[in-house]
Amino acid sequence: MKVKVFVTLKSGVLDPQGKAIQHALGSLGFSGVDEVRQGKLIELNLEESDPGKAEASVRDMCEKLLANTVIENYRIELEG
Amino acid sequence: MKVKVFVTLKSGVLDPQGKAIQHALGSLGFSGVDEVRQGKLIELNLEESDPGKAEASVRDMCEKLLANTVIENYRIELEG
Amino acid sequence: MKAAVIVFPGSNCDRDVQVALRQSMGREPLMVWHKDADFDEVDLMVLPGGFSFGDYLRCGAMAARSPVMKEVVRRAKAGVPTMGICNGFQVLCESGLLPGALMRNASLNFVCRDVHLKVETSQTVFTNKYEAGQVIRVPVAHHDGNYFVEAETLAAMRERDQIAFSYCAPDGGAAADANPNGSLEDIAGVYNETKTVLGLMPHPERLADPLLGGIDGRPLFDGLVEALS
Amino acid sequence: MSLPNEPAMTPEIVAEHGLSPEEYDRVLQIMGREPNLLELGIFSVMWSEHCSYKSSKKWLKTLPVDGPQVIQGPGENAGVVDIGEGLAVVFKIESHNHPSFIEPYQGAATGVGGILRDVFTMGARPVANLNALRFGEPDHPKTRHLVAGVVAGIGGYGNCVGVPTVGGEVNFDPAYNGNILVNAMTVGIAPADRIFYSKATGIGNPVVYVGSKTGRDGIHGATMASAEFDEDSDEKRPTVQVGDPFTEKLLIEACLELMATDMIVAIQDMGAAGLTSSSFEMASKGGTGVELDLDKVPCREEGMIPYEMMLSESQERMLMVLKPGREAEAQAIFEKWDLDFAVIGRLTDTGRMVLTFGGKVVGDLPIDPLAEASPEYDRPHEATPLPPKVAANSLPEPADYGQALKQLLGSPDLASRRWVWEQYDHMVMGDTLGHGRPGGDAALVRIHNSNRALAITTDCTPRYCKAHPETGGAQAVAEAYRNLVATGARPLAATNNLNFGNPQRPRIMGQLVGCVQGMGAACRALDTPIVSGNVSLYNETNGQAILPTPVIGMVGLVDDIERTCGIALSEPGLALVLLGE
Ligand SMILES: Nc1ncnc2c1ncn2[C@@H]1O[C@H](COP(=O)(O)OP(=O)(O)O)[C@@H](O)[C@H]1O
Repeated sequence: MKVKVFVTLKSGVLDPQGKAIQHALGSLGFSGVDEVRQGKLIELNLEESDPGKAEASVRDMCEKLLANTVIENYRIELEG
Repeated sequence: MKVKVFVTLKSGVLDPQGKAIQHALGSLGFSGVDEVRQGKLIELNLEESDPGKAEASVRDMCEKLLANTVIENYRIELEG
Repeated sequence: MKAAVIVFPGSNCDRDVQVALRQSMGREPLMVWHKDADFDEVDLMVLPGGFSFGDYLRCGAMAARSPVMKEVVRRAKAGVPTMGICNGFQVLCESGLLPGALMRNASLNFVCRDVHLKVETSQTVFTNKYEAGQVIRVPVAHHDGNYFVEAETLAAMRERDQIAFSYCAPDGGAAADANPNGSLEDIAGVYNETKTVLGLMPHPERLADPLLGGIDGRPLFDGLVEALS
Repeated sequence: MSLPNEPAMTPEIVAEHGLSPEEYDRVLQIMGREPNLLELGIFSVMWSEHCSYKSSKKWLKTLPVDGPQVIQGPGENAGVVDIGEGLAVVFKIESHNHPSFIEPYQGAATGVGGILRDVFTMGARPVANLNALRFGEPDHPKTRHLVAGVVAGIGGYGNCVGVPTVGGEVNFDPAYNGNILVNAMTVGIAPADRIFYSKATGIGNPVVYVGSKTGRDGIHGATMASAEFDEDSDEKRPTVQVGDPFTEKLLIEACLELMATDMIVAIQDMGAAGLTSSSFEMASKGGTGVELDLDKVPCREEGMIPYEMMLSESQERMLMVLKPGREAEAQAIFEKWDLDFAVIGRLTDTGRMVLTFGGKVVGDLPIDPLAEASPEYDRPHEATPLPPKVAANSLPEPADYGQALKQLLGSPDLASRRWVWEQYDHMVMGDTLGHGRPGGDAALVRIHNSNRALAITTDCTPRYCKAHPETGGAQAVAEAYRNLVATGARPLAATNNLNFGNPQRPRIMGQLVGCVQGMGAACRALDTPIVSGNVSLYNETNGQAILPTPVIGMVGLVDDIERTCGIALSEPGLALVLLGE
């Protein structure tokens, strides 16, 4: 089963990369852009085919490694 | 309008980060995980409210800055 | 005094800190490979700089979950003095021994240069050879040294004197270009609540030999030896 | 020997592989039959300018390469020079120009990775990196992006691997608008009596692949590095190689650990043209044949075909010949470092390279005839005449010297390079001397655990080379020499990177010939042999060539680190003395 994990910074946590992108977009002449935030997208393939078990296992991976829950949130998407 | 941009490595391009994550998940005892790839998720807010124009402008941002089209693909998602 | 340097795949300042420890201790520190969780009793544990696991995913994330770190955390919690330099600081934050996180530098660039640091307190095993308020010159070399912690935690940390070093101008004052990475309130290093765990981005081991351009980092190692022997 | 589903050989396919009709005739002669696509691919990379030096070989032979201090001159992965006390310094410079223009971060990063491998392949621990960079005009639309990407890529790789980047140079000129130059140099230190070479010997000995898996990276990079760009190069973007400095760091440690044993017979990194050039060169040097079972090659992707495996330029890979029966011991070392290890073949006495896949022979080529018949050209060359002397008093005197000085200091070629070298970790390993940090004449790197040091610099002034190649070539050597001497070092030997335009144009070929002659003369006069080097030709776009840029990297020895000097005017009241004419 294909799984996508989205890891984003918690609101309130400074995002130097987002800020730099926003600034760079401005210098490139793109106006009316704000609240730029950069996160991660981690895609993986699981042998597990039971959606419940897959989700639980990926949640565990997020807590243990994929996200730093002090500063990041995560969201899991299972695909067919 | 809120926009999400997903930037992923083209298939066939080496992904050292994905490789390392896969290895680390293995050492943490998660089995049956493969094809781990790491990409970027960029969220932004656009003043533009016309979906067609918004998409065109974000596409332009991707080509010019957000993605490195030599090695990366991108996908745009507009939200209500 | 016995010291251990914890070596992860991708650590690359392990030898540098080994040299500095040897110089101050007069004997070899123990070099501990990350797969070897069962190492001798020591008086000091040092997590060196470098790029453990390539700094992939997040700096220090994978090292923090390696077998040896369970043991390091256990001993650190039991009171064994523990110091993380640069990547080691990132590992200590990722493993929960220190509060906060190290984000990408505000410039987004790697930065390698000498900076000036204010020693905030001399009442620790790490800083007893410095004066509180003393300004020292030590190099930084990192891509992710932008310290962040939530306001509430920071207030509590200030309350308990948990800030170890702050970036400052050569005269100890504030200056726009003194902070090399955009870190919150110019924080360069922090302690845990009991001040037995120190994490810092600058590299004191790189300026502990006059030929390398200065010796302001040396008192940190000499002080540790004196306090822990 | 043709494979199923394979297109028949056509002049177009031959041309796509960068071989001229005359060269293809020679292929037919050597093979005694039509080659299949895999074999043609192998010829094409082995005979590419990049691997064969076909235009420059004749002139490179004129350089001085010997001296009592030289342990190994050009021809191996890197040059080796004796520095006494049982140690040797190992160094080389190499270009990654074309890839860096297409993808500046990865191009520059993998350039650093490649030159590091050239040096640790010889048994040396890398102790310093340098670079020589050339970009187009500062306000050309591409320049900013290229500078930022290249500098970040060099830092990204070197910093992670933990080798200090201690020096280099950066120039700007419109002639580089369409062809930037990224030359990277690595210096390493090895025990003088434990240098490793690429000569494969011992019939039956196992051929072993270590490092990362093979993917479809940069297939045909070596041929690309030997072709001019045109308008659609941007479109034809080949798969770019991505570097993995973390794996390289592990590979350095694993190889040095293995080298401390006596298991290795020969070793070579898989650089441009990967498995093809490494296996070919090793067998050719040892006068053996080689049999490779391509089913054993660790692959990153499914369904890879022999053509892709042999031509892939995936990074962080090495090929070794081990002593028989030592495979398991060696494997344990690589497993400790989590690296791939596979026995993929063995040496034979047939003098041929035989490739099998799926149990069938898919390629069979003679080694010596292919290597010996590698083309060598005496291309027509036209000398650049010595320009007329310009009398200093024929130029107007500046109205305001202060203003003139400011203008000079602010010019792109003279402005401070701090922005560049602050992105490089120039202190890791703890041996960069305080006044040998970037910003001075040469870098000073202490030989670990001793009171001696290496002084290292890279230099070239392309506008001199353009005005008069011979003088410019000599000047680059002289400047490097002066930079070393100024720190208190005794120069030992040099490496060089010859960057030029299209050698099929006599004017450009004349620049190459002139620069090499000037370089050679200066090296002879200064007793500083050239022990390694690299050639990068076809640096031109739509007929606009770069300035002739023969970069010199030079290494010297300091006997007492207490007796070195930097450039800082460290206190008031010191006297300033002008030496020389
Ligand atoms: N690309 C680079 N990488 C590292 N150091 C550099 C680079 N470019 C310049 N430097 C350093 O900046 C200093 C000044 O460079 P440059 O102006 O080229 O000096 P010089 O003409 O004396 O060689 C030198 O110490 C050089 O090593």
